[in-house]
Amino acid sequence: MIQHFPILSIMVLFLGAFLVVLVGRSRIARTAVVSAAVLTSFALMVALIKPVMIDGQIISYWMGNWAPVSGYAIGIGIEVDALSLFFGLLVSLAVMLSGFYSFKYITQDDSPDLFFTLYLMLAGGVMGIVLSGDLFNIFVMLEVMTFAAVALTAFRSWNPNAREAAFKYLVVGSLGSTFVLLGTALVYGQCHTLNLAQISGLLSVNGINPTMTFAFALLFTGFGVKAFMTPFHPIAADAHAAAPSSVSVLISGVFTKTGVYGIIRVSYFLFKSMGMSSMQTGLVFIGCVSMFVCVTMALNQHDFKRLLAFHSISQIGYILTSLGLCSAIGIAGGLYHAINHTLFKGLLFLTAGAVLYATGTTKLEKLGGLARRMPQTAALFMVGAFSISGIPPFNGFVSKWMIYQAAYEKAAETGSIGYAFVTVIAVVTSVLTLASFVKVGQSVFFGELPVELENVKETPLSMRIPMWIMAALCLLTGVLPGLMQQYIINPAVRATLDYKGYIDAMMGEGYAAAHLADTVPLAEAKYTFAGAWDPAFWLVLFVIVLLGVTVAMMIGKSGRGAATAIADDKHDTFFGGEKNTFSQVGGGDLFWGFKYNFRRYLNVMGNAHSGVVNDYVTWGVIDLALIIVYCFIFM
Amino acid sequence: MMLVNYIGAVLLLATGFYVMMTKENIIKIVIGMGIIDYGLNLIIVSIGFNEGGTAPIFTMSELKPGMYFVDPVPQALTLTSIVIGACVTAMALTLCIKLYEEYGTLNSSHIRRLRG
Amino acid sequence: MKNTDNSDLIVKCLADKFLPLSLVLGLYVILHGNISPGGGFQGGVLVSSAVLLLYLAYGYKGAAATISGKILHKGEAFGAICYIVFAMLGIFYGFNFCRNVLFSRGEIGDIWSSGTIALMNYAVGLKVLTGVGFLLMLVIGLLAADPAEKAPDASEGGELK
Amino acid sequence: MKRTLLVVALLIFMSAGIFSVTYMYKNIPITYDGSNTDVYELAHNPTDYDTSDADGVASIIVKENLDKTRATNNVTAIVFDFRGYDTLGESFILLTAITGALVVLRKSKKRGEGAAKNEEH
Repeated sequence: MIQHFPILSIMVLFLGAFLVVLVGRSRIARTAVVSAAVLTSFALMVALIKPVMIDGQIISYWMGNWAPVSGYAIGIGIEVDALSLFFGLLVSLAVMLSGFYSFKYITQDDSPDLFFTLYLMLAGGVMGIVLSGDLFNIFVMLEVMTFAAVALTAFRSWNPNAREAAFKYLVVGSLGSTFVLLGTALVYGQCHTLNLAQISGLLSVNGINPTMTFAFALLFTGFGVKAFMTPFHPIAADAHAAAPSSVSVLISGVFTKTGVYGIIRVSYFLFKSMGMSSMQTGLVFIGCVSMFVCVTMALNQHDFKRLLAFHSISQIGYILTSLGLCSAIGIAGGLYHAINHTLFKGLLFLTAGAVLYATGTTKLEKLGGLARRMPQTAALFMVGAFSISGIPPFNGFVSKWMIYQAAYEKAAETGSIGYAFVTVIAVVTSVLTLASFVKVGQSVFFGELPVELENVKETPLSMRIPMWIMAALCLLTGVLPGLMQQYIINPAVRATLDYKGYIDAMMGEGYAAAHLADTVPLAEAKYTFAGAWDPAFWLVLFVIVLLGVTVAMMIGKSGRGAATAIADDKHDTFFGGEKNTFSQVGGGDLFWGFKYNFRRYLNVMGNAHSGVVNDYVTWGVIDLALIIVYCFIFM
Repeated sequence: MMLVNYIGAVLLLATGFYVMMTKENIIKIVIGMGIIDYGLNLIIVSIGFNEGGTAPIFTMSELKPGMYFVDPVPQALTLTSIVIGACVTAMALTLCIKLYEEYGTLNSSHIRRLRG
Repeated sequence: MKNTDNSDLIVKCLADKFLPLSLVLGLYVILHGNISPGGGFQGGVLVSSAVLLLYLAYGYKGAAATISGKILHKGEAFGAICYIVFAMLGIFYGFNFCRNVLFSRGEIGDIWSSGTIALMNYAVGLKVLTGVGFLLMLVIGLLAADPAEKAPDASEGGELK
Repeated sequence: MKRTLLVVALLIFMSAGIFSVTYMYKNIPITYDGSNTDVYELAHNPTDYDTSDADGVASIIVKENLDKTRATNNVTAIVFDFRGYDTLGESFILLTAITGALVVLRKSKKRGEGAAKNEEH
């Protein structure tokens, strides 16, 4: 019975999508269908934790019972190992929470039935990718996902930018699909099969020839487009800003994860290129560039959601960097950061959606002082901002610490100054992230309340509940890293590093031993932590600081301080709604000095993000050419 | 024989990339995406081609001893890929219609509200 | 584009003659998809070309009077559900998803020789003929629309007030 | 500058691509060597046909097709049976694209409440 769970958790989403079309306008029926679909999908994924994560079972499932004959996989296989299940859990969790959020959120738009059809199609496509065991099937599901994401980007007919963003997204996204399909075709030409496990076995027997190097570069770049790695990030920013917020959650938390998943599968599993130090350097370089470029771009933004979008890619840069380090702690840190990224980024996008829902704008200049009007949203935003900036005891701290440690250990191990520099870049990026969230907080939730926003109300309860759940998960994954590592992260790390079980489960016992005889594991799946980082201490410290702030606040209010300082607007800061009389610089312009000193760099980057779709395609093809050259030289 | 097809497919792909990179008319960009699709379909079918093979259909009356088929798998993949290409074109053209309505131009260098 | 409504007698007559032919040809290709070249996709596209013929002869109004876009959209979802259900028959029969059950009836070359392959073929045929037909309806609606009232058909499937 | 980079990138893509496909043509055996699979024999005796020296999925699919699915058209058998799941995905793509076209082409509408629209950048 259990082997049917993965396919059912994919199909239930698609069935839900079609049933939404059939039930049409009935709101209750639609809500019931969507809730049933996302809940069933999540429940089926959770039910797989016990056998796959804890017992180490690998579920292989052949469509139509077409098991391999004479050592060739003739059918399409679905295979769920710990890595696939890790991403599957992530996807279904984000889809479920964001789906519940959208029931109320989408009432501001027309045709919600079309919205939920596309929403479930997007979710089903992503689930199809992460659970699939067939290269061409991954391409097909990638296209389902891309189309649904493009259509959802264009969904807001009242947003004048939506069609433009969708068109750019479609053009650049189809560029990525082209790369993936061309790579798939070349791999088929070499291996005469499309099954991932068998390709992995045959490629290590045949070795890497020029055709396969080319195919690797294509597949890597193609999945990189889906992960929005650096030259492809402008479309992500456009799409996030134009799409409804609950879709932004999916695009940032789920869509990009398929790219990360694809990169892991291609470079760790199919081509096993991660063993080479040159490829590690390449991936780390791409990650660092993504991380740094996007965080500096984010500092310069004036739109809440666009800023969040750039941060999203910046965090993807963290994930790619730590995956490129190719040590056990690096992979663990990357996967941990992937789950945290989905949680805190989802939370931040949902708060942005709440602000948009309540006020109708996401322009930083037009917002302000919302903390008094929307206290819960402000608190949730603080949680998300603390998490993404890596402030203990929230989850970003744990994974970022692991990434720093991995980079530092790599530097110590290889003795190269470059990896030490990577650690520095990671820390600097984290600081800049915090800086730009200070700016967002100052200009959206604190500061002076504009007159137009006097009547703003807190968002409805049905929108707040998913946000609170995400915030609670942010705290829980930060406080209980041991539990997470034991049950979720470590099995996935083991599955990434030791894939022989995957191949055997797919192709029959002994296939891996026959084909991968002399392949050594890339690294041992064991790691220890450095430093005093027990999260319980941090939680206690956090609570103490929180208490201290509260006490100071109460003392200040009790009037004892009134003798020395007259209570006026000047002392009213940081709780929202205060006047701007005493601050010379508005929240949106908080880092004017930084911007001025880096104006050359920011100008260059601003010109590069020209908004012309030809330019984005050009950057993409140049990036592909660079990766091809790099692979041909070093692989 | 097949080498010509392979190289032709690569050239088609490069042509498509060139069109997408340089042409400012968004309809031409969509045409470039179409050219890329044709290149992809050509290379997939060519990978499956087999000198002297016949269509992979078991028509009993026409089969002769010693006959063999071309590879049917890439043909099936091509069918899927053609439909996907048609869907890309349909979607992109609908977006072009809307963009023309909203911006009054098809020039991609004027469709750039989102930048920086 | 505007004067397609009062179109030529010759076009009308030819469309009247060719419409049944294209329908029959398309349905033949769908129904024989599992034993001859072609299949659900190709046949579905052939059938949906009927929409274009109707449009050529009678204009958008004639086509919209004959064919309801809403029903086409729902028919497409219905076809997709049928496909999934036929694929799930495998699970009900104790095998895996997408398993071809009910095969091994009849000789090779008969219509019923290939079990659920044929059923899936028909489901895809239904899905494609409705889907592509709906897409064509959308596009010809766009062509026929006056600048004053744009795309009247777009409200057919959506929930517009 | 951009022009030069563009041309260089295209040249790199073309040369790497042509080099790769030439290598594939010369050194990698073609997918499905027909001489190994005599379909006439296979068509008359499907159950006993030997596939132990298969050189790709295709030869096994051709044999298994006649043996198990009994569809005469191999491509249809692959599309609907061996790789039926892909066809399922393909029809999903069609539905997604059509729904997407409907979403894009529908009449634009003002936002429900909160008059401010998303302004120009």
